[in-house]
Amino acid sequence: MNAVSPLPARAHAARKGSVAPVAKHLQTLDQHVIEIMSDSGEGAQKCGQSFGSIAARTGNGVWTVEIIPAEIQPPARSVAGASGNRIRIGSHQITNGGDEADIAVAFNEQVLLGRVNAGELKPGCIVLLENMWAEHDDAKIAGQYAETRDRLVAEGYRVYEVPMETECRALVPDPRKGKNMFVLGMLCNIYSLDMNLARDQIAFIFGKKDAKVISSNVALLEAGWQWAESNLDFKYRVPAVKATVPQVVINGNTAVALGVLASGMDICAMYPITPATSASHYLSDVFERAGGIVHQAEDEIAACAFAIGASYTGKVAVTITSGPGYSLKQEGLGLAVMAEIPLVVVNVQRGGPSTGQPTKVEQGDLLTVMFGSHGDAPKVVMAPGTIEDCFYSMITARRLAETFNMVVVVLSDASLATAQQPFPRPQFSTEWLAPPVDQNPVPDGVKPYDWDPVTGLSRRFVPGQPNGMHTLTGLAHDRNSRVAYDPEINEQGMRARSMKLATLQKILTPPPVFGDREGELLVVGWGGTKGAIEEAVARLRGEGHRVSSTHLTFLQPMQPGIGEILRGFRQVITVEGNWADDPNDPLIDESNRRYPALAMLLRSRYLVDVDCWTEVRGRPIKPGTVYAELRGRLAHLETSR
Amino acid sequence: MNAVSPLPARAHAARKGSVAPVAKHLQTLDQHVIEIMSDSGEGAQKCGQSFGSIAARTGNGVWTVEIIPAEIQPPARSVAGASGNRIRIGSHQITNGGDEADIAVAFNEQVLLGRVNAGELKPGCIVLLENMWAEHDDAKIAGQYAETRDRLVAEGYRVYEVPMETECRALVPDPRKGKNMFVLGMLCNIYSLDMNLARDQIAFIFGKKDAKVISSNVALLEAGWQWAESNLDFKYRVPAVKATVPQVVINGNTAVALGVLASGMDICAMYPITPATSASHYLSDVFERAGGIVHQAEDEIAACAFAIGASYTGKVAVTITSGPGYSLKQEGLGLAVMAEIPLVVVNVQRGGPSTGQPTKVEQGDLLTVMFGSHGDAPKVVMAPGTIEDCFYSMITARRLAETFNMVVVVLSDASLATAQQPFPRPQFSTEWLAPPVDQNPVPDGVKPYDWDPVTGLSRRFVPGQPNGMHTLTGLAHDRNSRVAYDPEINEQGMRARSMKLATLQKILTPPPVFGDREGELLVVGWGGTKGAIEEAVARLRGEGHRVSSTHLTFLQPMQPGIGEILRGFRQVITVEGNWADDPNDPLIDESNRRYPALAMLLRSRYLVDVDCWTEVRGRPIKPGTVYAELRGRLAHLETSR
Amino acid sequence: MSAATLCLQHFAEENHALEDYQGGVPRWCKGCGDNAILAAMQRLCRDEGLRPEKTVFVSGIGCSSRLPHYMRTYGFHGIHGRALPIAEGIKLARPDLHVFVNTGDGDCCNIGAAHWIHAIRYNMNMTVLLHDNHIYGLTKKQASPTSPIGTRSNTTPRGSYLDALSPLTVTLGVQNVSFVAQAVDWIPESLFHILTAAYRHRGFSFVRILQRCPEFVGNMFEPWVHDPQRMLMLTHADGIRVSPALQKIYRNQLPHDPADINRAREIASSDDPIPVGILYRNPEVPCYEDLRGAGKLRTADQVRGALDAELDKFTVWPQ
Amino acid sequence: MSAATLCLQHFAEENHALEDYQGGVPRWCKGCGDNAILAAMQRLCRDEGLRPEKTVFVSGIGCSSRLPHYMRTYGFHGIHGRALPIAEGIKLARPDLHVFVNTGDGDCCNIGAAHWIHAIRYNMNMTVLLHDNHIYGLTKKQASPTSPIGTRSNTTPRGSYLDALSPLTVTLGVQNVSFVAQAVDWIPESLFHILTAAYRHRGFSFVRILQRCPEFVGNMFEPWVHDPQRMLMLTHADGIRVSPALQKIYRNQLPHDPADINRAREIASSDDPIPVGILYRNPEVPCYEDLRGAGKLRTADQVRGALDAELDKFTVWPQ
Ligand SMILES: Cc1ncc(C[n+]2csc(CCOP(=O)(O)OP(=O)(O)O)c2C)c(N)n1
Ligand SMILES: Cc1ncc(C[n+]2csc(CCOP(=O)(O)OP(=O)(O)O)c2C)c(N)n1
Ligand code: SF4
Ligand code: SF4
Ligand SMILES: [Mg+2]
Ligand SMILES: [Mg+2]
Repeated sequence: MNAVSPLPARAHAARKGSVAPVAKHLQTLDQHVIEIMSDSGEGAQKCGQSFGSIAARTGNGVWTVEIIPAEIQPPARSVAGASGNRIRIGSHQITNGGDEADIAVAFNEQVLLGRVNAGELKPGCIVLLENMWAEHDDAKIAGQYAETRDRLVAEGYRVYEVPMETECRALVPDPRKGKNMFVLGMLCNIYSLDMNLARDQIAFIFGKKDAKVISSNVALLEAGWQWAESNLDFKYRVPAVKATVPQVVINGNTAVALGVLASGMDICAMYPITPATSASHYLSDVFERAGGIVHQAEDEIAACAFAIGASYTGKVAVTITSGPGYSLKQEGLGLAVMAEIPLVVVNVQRGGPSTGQPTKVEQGDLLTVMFGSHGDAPKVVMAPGTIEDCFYSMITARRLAETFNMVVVVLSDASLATAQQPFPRPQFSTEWLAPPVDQNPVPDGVKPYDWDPVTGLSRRFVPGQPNGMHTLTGLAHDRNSRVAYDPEINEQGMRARSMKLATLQKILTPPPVFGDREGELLVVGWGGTKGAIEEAVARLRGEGHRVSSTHLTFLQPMQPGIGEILRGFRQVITVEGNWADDPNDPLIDESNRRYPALAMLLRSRYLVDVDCWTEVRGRPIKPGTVYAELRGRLAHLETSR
Repeated sequence: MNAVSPLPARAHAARKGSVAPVAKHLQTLDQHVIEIMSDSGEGAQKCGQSFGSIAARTGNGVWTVEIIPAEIQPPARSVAGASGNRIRIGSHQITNGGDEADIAVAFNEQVLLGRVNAGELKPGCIVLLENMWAEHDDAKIAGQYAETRDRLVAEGYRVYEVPMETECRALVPDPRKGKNMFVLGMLCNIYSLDMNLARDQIAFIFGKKDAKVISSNVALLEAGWQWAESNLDFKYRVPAVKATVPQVVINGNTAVALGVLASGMDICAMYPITPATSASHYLSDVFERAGGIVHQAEDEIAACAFAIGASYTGKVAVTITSGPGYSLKQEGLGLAVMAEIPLVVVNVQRGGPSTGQPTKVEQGDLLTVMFGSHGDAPKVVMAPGTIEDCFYSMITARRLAETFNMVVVVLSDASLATAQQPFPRPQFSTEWLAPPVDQNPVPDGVKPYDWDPVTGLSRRFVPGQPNGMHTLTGLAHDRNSRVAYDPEINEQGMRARSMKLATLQKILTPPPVFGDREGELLVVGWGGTKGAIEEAVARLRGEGHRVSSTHLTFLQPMQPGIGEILRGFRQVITVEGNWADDPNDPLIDESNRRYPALAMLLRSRYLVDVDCWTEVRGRPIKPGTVYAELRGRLAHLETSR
Repeated sequence: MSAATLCLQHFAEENHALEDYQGGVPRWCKGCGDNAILAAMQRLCRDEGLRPEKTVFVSGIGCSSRLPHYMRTYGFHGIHGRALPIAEGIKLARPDLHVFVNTGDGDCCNIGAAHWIHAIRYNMNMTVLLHDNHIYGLTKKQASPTSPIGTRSNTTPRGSYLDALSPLTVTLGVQNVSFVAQAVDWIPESLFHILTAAYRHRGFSFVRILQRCPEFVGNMFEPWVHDPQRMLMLTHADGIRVSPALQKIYRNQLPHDPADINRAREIASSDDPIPVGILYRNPEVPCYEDLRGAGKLRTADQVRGALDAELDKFTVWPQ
Repeated sequence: MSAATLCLQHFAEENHALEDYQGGVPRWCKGCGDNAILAAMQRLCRDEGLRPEKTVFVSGIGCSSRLPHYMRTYGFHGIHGRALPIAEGIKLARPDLHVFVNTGDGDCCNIGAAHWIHAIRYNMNMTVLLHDNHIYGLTKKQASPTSPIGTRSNTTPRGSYLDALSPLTVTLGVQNVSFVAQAVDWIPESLFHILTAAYRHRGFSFVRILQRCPEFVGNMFEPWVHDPQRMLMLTHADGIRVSPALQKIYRNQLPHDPADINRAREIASSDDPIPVGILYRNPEVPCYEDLRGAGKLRTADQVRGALDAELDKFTVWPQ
């Protein structure tokens, strides 16, 4: 079979049923990126996720990302309508969605085009393309198909035309509903995956439906496998190492929701907003079973106030949102800070400013959460770097909120929100929960804000506790929670609230360094870019470059020891998914260049000339892009030595 | 007359009518601080402001500040109830409220106590105290009076008991309503002011009332003058230099309001909030006469959206608020940034966080306005340093907003809001106004966001212009204002919005340096602390210290040349009215110390180890406090040379 | 029995005196109607035997919102306009607490209007006191949405432009409304009875209280204060009791069945004479906290169970 | 005569075709009721001869709020919940513009509820289209305040908890209400006539349009779509015209005088059958922009005069 010309595959399609064996190249791979695209509703999502699960069960590293169209019901066969999945599998742990795709499966040529135009396919990438359009009644469609196919072939893609429709029609009345399982079978064949696992997966996902559904989907799966076996001239093996402990595969938003459940928080007040809402959807579904409640408020301000009210009564509540919603909560959060009500806030960042790019990836809200509420309003700011972090950071956040009577903001982002990755199954511990709400009488003489002179901490007491009656206020107040405009008292309160951050900082450990602690170049990152940065660094280190990275989990307070780390390197840059002026822009110089959030914070604190590389392209930063950028810098550093 | 013992003054009171001449010490002063305190409603405010006006007419430098009780109707004779005025006059320009008071006039001893406790009176300060309480029917009151008087005397204050009530009763039936003019007369005598000017002032303030009111008040004035002439053993002269150009005396909020009027803006949307509202009150009163409208919206979010809607149609609108209201506007402002709708926002800062200290002074919102809206939302941020600046910054803000299609935030504060200072009467220029709204057809091919490749600027077109129809959006958009999620387009838009700041920065001039451009210590300030900082610096320079200061009007973008200025000094500190951790606090070190806003920005941009001194005591920073702080630092620097 | 339980019992048995509910010294102006509201609340707490530690007064910002500081119960003096959602969070987390809300006409009907509409709809069991003085008090005299047209204020020096908003008709326009009443600060007895009825109603009890602000709008209610005939007392077996003494003074009475919402809306639509009493009551509307099963006990085992059940679904290896 | 004036004249004389109002290709789902609303709006613009450059469609965020992009007029696609205050700012600054507002049930009745209440009260001359699909469309299926009780959505997987809020009764509860109507997307002719009446009413014309969202709540209105007898056509000389053709299909008719607010509230309170037509209209309510003297010409001399007059007061030397 000739992969360059599309013709033979079509010929195959004609020879349906004949299973002449094809010469196979079995190649062993370290990692591979697969994209599956369809019109929305055709099931590419389910196919991709199932493929990811099977690979994960096999013991492969896996990272899956959703490809979501911007519209709810985009027109069929449209460039903007690509809906599907990107799956990256590897022989080791996979921490990000990777670079351009190695294989693209497409249910029509237009959705494929969308990805080609976006530069998401590797040059020469394998394309498995549904060929039903070639002979479509509508000549325009047939023409589009032929044109695109020829263009791709001309551009060097290895296009295989696959008779998905024809093959599936043999098995099911409506192939549109079955193609995705056919494709799953193909992929299992291509990646030499165990078909038993694939059958189990089908049983699992259609578990609630009847046996007939399962068997017909298994038939489609097997047909796909068989077609690939008979018609494709390549086959891969990605060596797998079975995990020794149970693994779960979930996305970042589900991890946040499960973290909320596991942390013992029992009220989540929210208002829908992309890309945060799916966390609340999931919680709405599972929370009640454990006595928790998701309250959909009339807006984000109400959600924030509601959570504050709930927290005030003794247990920490959580509110989940994204950028625009966070902006609206700014005033309410100031109240929580001032009154020292513990609260957990999740901001799943999206593209900004304003409504911006609701479904797209960006890390634009770091300074917003640190400084956005008027006056000095210190809060804890954390950023998970992995899906697993998304889960555990909720437990940590709840505990910190409660210990310090502070607002704790967890900054996730659109890339973590929908990405899936296996990680060790959490083992619940009762320590994750807070002690029951204290309803004992308050001892005489204890005050509601008995700020410890060093740490700023005070014990809070809550409604129901006899002898603890006081009125909490967002006005400046004394230790008795009485309104006070006295200069000393105001300073005391400000100090106490600020000292709590210093106290927390003292118990944090320095961030680990990925690589050596000294070298030419240090990359500092935060949040969802962790995997991409570390992959790029690892690759460069493998090539012998003296580059390391460190990833910050706490942005406020910052972990200790960072200054020492920075000073171990000749150059330090941050890699961030937010805006920074380009020093090469004609009007830009050091007196006006706008630095990205983390670089600004590090420069200010450590007076180190931290440079940056950032991207606001609405998609996850690729390890290859970081790699190229770092290699350029290293070359410069190494020659300028 | 013996100033140390209160008795003689009371003796005088008994000898009412006898006008035995007293030996006077006539002292020439460079400057003096006078405080007048009463229960609210007794007219100390009016007295103080009139005194300030008379001094200003005389040609003295003047700064008056209101002393406002926290409650609306505080109990009479209460420590927290002091209502009145602090007036500082000088032989040269006066730029701030000064240090502790030299003379305090009090209508009862309790309001006086409030100021004593707050540390607002100079040790040994002269106290002119209404003595009617001494023989009050209520023994408790009489006792309180005697006790306080004796305590003050014991503490070394020069207490003069003044029979205000008795003296006024001779002239008016209700002395409570007349004492303030009596005190005004006394002060005119003490400061050797021209009584004709004082009579004119009375005529001016009671101008709308009938002649009888005026003449009775003039009688009170003269009685006060006479009483002081006969009974006080001291008298001052503060040499005055008559201004050569007409001067106006207004407070910062009135200046803002007049600036709005003068700038040609004609819609102000607001929601009441202390201490910003008085600007809107004033505008509500005067704006309509010039065709302007103040719209009191249902909340700050609506006010912001309303102003955005109004601005969108062609002329720049303004919204005026304070901290909590600003926090609420964050989301709306992001829209204006994204859609490039010009808008002027005034934030008259008060004490934060949350409801904080609504009537008190603080500079806590700088980072809030720079970073508070999610995503990258570049705006222009300006901060007036004087009352005059408050006026002109509105004109500049309107023009910048319009030229750059940007949000321009003007950061005033509670200290500027109610302080009065004479400055040259503005001479209206039609250049202050925008050209009329363009309703010409848009030429073919011009796009709504035709970002200039270098400056990021584009011409906007507004409803009514034929051929310009487009839909503006807060979503990411292309040059045609069409929603676009394309990575390149998103980057282009981000870049254009950011470049506008760089473009503006290129046309700004470096901030002037107060003092030499090289030395031991540089103080950098912003906003309402200008006068106090420069006074402290001038004093130290007079003593031979190598200290200078620079005051930033633009905080975003920052003016060029600042790096060079910073590098001219061995040490740089900012002086700010916001929170900063104290490096001497046991838990604080360089890895966790929280810097104040400006210091953080300067450190980050210039990598200079900028230190800071800040205060959050809810009142204007005093020149003497800054002086002492700087002197300490200079001593250290000079010995460590 | 644990110390806590003992202690709770102890408190439950106690009888409270008025002083037990008196907090800081009120700092309102002389003659401010808020004083009468405070007195009525303290009396209500005593007469209904509310345990101070189980009672929370929630407020926004405004003169009226200072009330919690003057109670010796728990209090939450929040931010402007957000008293209701804060109170809802409290009630959902702790249905065992008695929740009262003090809010001003600006706080509730302007900046808080969205929350107000939705609080009516949630119908949580709490008592809401709208201190309606027709003006912004704390910020020193700006028109509020309930200011009558022509009100001169600092932002409307030539008189306000719009007809006043009626908090009653708006409230009655919202689905799930379950209790609406009107009281005035200057008839303390009726105020107390209306508040008691509101407290006893299980659901969202909204009481608009016409409240005098002598400082800024001294004449606002004077014609009604001085002319009892311009007050319209709503009477009904299911309404509140108008004492014989009051009946003598306020002879202008209207029988009104609080179950009749159409009539309630009509009565609410006119403000002269001022209707006083219960306009509408529907005890059948379910409370949100009940619908949501609030206050369920939640054990570590439940959390573990729910978490494990979910993790089971996502566990890929070993299954 | 200046070029601008000439040009304006030129445009004033022009007759517009439907295409002149058609902007970007709509990207709503197949069968989405928003398409019908768009078609009606374009027809209205043409039939009323609105100059595209003098017409502004303002919206918030939601599927429905995309409508301005599909018009070839000026458009302002704002932020979630704030369409009304933006539109008010536009109208106050430029009373010469025709202002339309497109908003969703979440946009208007949830996050925007405070603005909604106050917009009714301001009564500015604009036409407001509430695209009420009883669901959050754009964010993919969460309950909205108008979702009927029991609606299964992503945030209410076991069914929503509360009775639906009626945008009609709430609107009718607000002082200064001047125009309230209800239309449905599936009777295009009546939709068009109602919108026309709304546009022609001088004041705040609020039209609630029941709008189908086949994507997420496909069955929501099916019973009514399929049973014309479950529609209640409001008829009156002062109401809108129901064509003879429609009269034949929709035989369930109710005479209703739009001047009668009490009756309007009663009709608004029931939602089955669905009333269609004008519930209330009062042409006498003054518009805020008129009360405020909006659109006055303002010359440099006026500004100078006002400024100087004020500065005179504050000038201390020389006087
Ligand atoms: C976000 C915000 N905006 C504005 C204010 C200022 N503010 C405080 S109270 C108030 C209104 C008070 O009026 P009302 O609610 O009627 O209460 P009253 O003082 O009359 O009892 C305002 C506007 C604030 N504190 N916070
Ligand atoms: C401040 C803010 N919160 C939340 C969102 C997310 N959001 C966008 S549209 C929408 C609701 C849409 O529902 P509706 O108003 O009924 O419009 P529809 O899509 O149904 O037409 C929400 C919650 C947002 N864009 N901004
Ligand atoms: S200003 Fe009015 S409402 Fe406020 S305390 Fe005084 S009288 Fe009461
Ligand atoms: S989701 Fe619903 S409302 Fe949105 S476009 Fe689709 S059908 Fe219309
Ligand atoms: Mg009020
Ligand atoms: Mg909707």
